[in-house]
Amino acid sequence: MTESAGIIILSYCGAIGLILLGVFAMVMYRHLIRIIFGLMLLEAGVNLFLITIGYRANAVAPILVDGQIPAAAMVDPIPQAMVLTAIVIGVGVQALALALVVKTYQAYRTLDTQELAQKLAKETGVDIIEGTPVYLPSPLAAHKQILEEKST
Amino acid sequence: MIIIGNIFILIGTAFLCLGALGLVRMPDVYNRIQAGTKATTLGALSVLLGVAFHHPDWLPKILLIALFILLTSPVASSTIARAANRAGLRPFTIPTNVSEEK
Amino acid sequence: MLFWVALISVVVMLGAAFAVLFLENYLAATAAISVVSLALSVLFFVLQAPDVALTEAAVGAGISSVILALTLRRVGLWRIETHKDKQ
Amino acid sequence: MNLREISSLVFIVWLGLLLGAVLKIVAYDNILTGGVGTYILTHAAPELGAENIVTSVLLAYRGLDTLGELTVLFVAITAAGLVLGQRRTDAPSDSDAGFILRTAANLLFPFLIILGTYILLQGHFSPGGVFQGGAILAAAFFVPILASPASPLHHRVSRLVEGLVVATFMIICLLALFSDDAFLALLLGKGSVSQLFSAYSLPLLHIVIGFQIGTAFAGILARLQETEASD
Repeated sequence: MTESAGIIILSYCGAIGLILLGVFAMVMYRHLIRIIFGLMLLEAGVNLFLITIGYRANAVAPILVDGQIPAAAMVDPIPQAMVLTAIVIGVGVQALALALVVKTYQAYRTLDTQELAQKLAKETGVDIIEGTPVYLPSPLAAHKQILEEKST
Repeated sequence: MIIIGNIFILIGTAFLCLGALGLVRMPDVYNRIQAGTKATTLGALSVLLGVAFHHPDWLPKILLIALFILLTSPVASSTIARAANRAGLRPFTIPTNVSEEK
Repeated sequence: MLFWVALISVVVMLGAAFAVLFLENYLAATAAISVVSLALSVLFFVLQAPDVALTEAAVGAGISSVILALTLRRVGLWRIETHKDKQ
Repeated sequence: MNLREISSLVFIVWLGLLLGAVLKIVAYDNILTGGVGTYILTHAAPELGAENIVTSVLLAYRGLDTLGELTVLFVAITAAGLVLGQRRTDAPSDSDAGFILRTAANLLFPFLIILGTYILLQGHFSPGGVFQGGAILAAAFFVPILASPASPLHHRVSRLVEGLVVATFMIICLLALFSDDAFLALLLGKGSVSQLFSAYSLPLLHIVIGFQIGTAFAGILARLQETEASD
């Protein structure tokens, strides 16, 4: 087995590990910040996966030296360009998610999803029980309900 | 030239390893700053010197990087120490009964 | 040679990712996610993608961690563990 | 251990098996022989005069994608700023960060600006480019805020810079539309390879997009820092 094949296997294993850890954090934890940690890990794993797909054995980086195309093969530049944009987009999405987390904390004083569900159930009168399909109230009905509660 | 550069890089990595070890082994924040900043600064500068022996034409860039490290590293350590002090962390002291036994 | 660099960075990356999930302190988890980004940028360099490595080190390890840390301060999870003297 | 957690674990195991199957079908010693990647690798340098092929894919071949990406980033950051709200004037700001950090921040600021602009400008012939340089510019504008929280980032100025920069970008694209016959086509000459003024208008686009990303990130960092004590 050559060195390049070892590098490819290692980075695929790293990418798969990061993706699985991210999915694990996103589905098993109840704290919103932990879920965002999982999102970041998942995103890093997917980026590594894409870069590894573009990697070729014994190739060099897609940058010319002194204007000459090097003798060795070069790696695929298109996944690299896509990942470059994906990293920056990921930070933008993360900033938006964290801003929503801050607003949630200001409104409900908690970040635990179960406590949030209880508080929401108390507010809207609709139970959201963990483990069963979630039936969110339609916004119009919930609004009407809140108006009725306020009037009574 | 290459051998001198290799020696400097080896010294630098040894200092970096000692800094990392100190970061794990030291008892409290202030001692860890001591290990993590001084040893790491010296190690990084030594590695840069070794690289300068390897590639003499990179000297201006290496000088700039060394300037950056010399400017930021002490500031970072002093800021961490100030933040730790304001967060109320007391410096590590040997408990009195132990020191009496010695 | 490059294989060993890749091996070390993958091990550091996965170890830090485990630490992100199982550390109690949120500030420590933020530091661990920064370590994940740094190891990932080393791995990108091994995979012949220096542009992506630079971006990951600057954006992923720098700005993203600062955004997370500022948010932790906003939601009241900014806790430094105080050292308790064991008498 | 309820039903949801069990099904989640089963899903994770299934996902791991699915992704692990990639290891069986990957060809370990293949060399790229066809497709878009090979075309770009052989044609980018003669066509564009840019040595860094990733950057030329980013801004020349897939320039429209980058425009859409900038739009997504702009919308995400603007929405985050809207959600976080304005700074309250009665909010108690942080105390001073100390003499050492302030002096160092004043010393560092021009260095960081120069470093960011350098990484922006040399993006078309060596590693570097819009996103790296933009991130460093954002850090450069955030360091003084950390050092002295009492003097905040002027959001009006940053918004002005952002608007000017986006307008310049659109003007470059539209000039291409009127002179050539394609939106986002490249202007100016090809120049000689690995010179600063080469590769058509890539350096110009680098500066423009880099400043846009820098102001966007600096704006969201300052917003998070400023509105801190307002809850």
